[in-house]
Order: sequence, then C-alpha cells, then structure tokens
Amino acid sequence: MTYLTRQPVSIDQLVADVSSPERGGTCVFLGTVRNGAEERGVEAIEYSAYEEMVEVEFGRLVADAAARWPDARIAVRHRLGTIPAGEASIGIAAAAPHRAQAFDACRFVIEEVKRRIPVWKKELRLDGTEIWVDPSGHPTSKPSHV
Amino acid sequence: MTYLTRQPVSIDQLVADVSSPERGGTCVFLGTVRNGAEERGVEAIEYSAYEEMVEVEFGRLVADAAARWPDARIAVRHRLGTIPAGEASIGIAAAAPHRAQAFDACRFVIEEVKRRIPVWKKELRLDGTEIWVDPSGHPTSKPSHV
Amino acid sequence: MDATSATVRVRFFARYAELVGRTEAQVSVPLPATVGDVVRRVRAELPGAGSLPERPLAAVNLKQTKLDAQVEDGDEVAFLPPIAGG
Amino acid sequence: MDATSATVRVRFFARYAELVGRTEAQVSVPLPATVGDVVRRVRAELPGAGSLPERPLAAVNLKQTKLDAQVEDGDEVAFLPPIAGG
Repeated sequence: MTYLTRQPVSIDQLVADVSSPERGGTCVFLGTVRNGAEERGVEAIEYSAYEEMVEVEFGRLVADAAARWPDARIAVRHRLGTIPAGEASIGIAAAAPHRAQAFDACRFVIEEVKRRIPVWKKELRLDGTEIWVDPSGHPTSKPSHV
Repeated sequence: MTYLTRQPVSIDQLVADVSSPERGGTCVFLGTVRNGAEERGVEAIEYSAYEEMVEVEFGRLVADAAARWPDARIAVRHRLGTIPAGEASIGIAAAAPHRAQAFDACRFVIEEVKRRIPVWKKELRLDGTEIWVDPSGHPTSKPSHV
Repeated sequence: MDATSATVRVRFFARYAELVGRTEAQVSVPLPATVGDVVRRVRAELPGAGSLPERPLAAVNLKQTKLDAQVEDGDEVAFLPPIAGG
Repeated sequence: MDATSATVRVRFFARYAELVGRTEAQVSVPLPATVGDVVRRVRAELPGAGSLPERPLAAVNLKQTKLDAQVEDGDEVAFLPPIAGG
C-alpha cells in the first residue's frame, strides 16, 4: 500500500479498503483545505513531504493503531501537491466491530498524523503571497521567496 | 430534507451536504449490517420505523447538535427495508472548522440515534429464522412469527 | 363520543405490531386521561394486546412522553418497542 | 574519507529547503558523531544554513531521532521543519 497520492482522495476507496461484514461501524475523517474567516483568502495549499519517510512512518502509525484496536482495520491516504480550498488533503477510514473502536481509531490516526508524519504546507493566497503554515495552524510571518 | 431512504446510503451525498471551504474537518460515520462471529448467520436486517416520528425527531436531534456545535453542519440518512449484511443502514456526516467539533458532533448524533430515533430491526438469518434485535444488541429469544 | 371522553388513534410498531396482529387501532378513554390510561385500555380491549408490556415506551403526537402525560381527543398514541436504530 | 569519519547525506524540506537553497547535501564528520554534530557542521559549512534552527527536528534513515543519537557512515540525516500534515 502507498499512503501518498497526487489525485483527489477517494472516500469510497478508503471505505472499501476497510469494510467487511464483521465490522459494523466505520468512521471516516476528511481534512480539507480551509478558507474561512480565519484564513482570509487561501486559494489553495501546496503540500510537500519527505515522501520515503511518510510511507514508512504511516506503516508504523497504522501498526500502532492495530496494536491498540486489534479488531479495527484502517486505511489512510494523504494527498500532495497543490490542493484547492474545499478539497481533501487527507482521508482516513477506520472500521471495527463496534462504533467506539472505529471513532477512537480514526481520531488516533489523525492526531498522530499531525504529530509525526513529515508533511508541510504552504498557503497560496489570492493576493499572490505564499506562506508556510506552522503546526499551530497559523502562518509564519515570513513570506515565501520561491 | 428527508432523513429516511430505501436506497443505499450515499456517503458522497452526505459529505457534499456538509462540505464548505470554511469547514476543514469532516467526520463521517457509517453503521453497517454486521455478520461476524457474534451474529452467526445474519444474512440481512429488516429495518422498520415510525416514519413520521423519525422525520421530526431527526429534526430535533440535528437542532440539538447545532445548538452544541454552532459552526458544525450535519447531514444524516437512515435506510429502511431489507439491508444485506455489509451494507450501511445509517450514514452521518458532520463538518466543522476544526476536527474535534466534527468528531464530537458526529459521535453525538449516532449516540442520540440509538437513544431516541424510533427504528427497529429484525435479523433475517441464513437458517430462515427471523429475530427482533433488542437495544443491547442481542436478539430476543422469541422468534418472529410473521 | 362526548366531551368527557377522548378517542385516540393508537399505533403499534415492529414486534408490538406482530404481537397485536395490527398496526393501529382506535380506543376511547374517559377524560381526563393519561397515556397510561390508554395503555391499560388497549391491553384490556384488544386481542393479543395483553402481551404488550404494562409500561411501554410511548409517544404522543410524534414525541416521546411519560405515561403520566395527558392525552386529548384526536391524539395519536404510539407504543414503541425498545429502540434499535442506527 | 577514512574509517574515522562518516559521510552522511543531508536532506532539507519545505521552508528549510528554501532557506538553504537546496534539497540535499553531503557532509563529513569525525567519528563518533551525533545528529547534533551533523547539524553543527551543516550550519557552519553550507551557505544559507546558518538560518536553520540550532536544534531542528531531525530524522535518521526515515525515523525521527534526538540530536544526541549516533550517526554512521552512509546515513541519511533529514532536517524537518515543524510538521504540519493532515
């Protein structure tokens, strides 16, 4: 399995990857590029990654989740490249026999992604500026000089 | 909006109903008909409802969620009729500016559904028996005599 | 029916409909009356309804209510088996 | 390069790649050496690298490590800006 894609994230594919009649609850999380009141004019975000490390680190992360929720099955896909506002940058599906496991495993994966998957984002703004986003969710003050 | 359907639940439709560039996190829950080790031979479940009440009660439930998470948007669809094992009986999507709200609102809706939406299910088993499911998740001892 | 009694539409669902062998009925109860009075009337009057619980989950006009809630003429009273949706 | 020094491949990502103006480099450090030694060598040797943090997040061979972890000849050492995925 590869965890990275440059295509739109397919929810149907993620759900199909984890579904089975033994697993009665499926929780899906989609993280989408936001352009709301806080963002003021984000047209798109350019996602880049340490791709080789992302693949192995996602493998470890899914293994960690499997150890905590042995009956759960997890699929995850992170999109890279320029993603327009409103489109998904990440999709996670977790299916389990019972819904609490599915919710908890899905939530665990997104929290761990934020902590340990080496991906970075640069906001591309309507006014032409480009700003690296720091993990607190706020742009750094330094504009990009690409 | 109508909350009931006799067609397969469309995740894409639910996500489309709640998506917007202001809402960066979307959590989807799918409840599917289970046939695992605990179920022993469930071919399908027949879902029935007090349909008029389901519609108004879902309206109240979504309003309750909107009061708790004012920035969240919620869509929900419950399927009725005979649903084969592995297919979804309910789909919920909650989108919000931040992921914690999306997860919490989605979880709230499914927990409240289990508590207050008047829907019932009868397991249709491979051996031909039909058993009403009680809310603890275990079949009643009395076989159906339809 | 006079002004001192209420005629209500009663509805049965799922296993309860199977037990009673029907999905709806009409019963009259003297006023003032509660949901509990309707339940007692139904259990006493309708064939098969004796096997319904004495204190079922109930709704009046599409809203869950306690058994001591008042009913009025024209109300719809539903007997709800334990909810198992989702 | 002799047996008493290690040559490592260094990689830069995102804002760090912009600051240094490149995505990778090779540096040699005398053994035994830590990730911190590699960081100091990079900051001193490469043009633009002085603006990298003194204690960046780092990975060796695709795994996050502390700056006091040992490096060996042939290792890949990555400088990781604060992670912002998802």
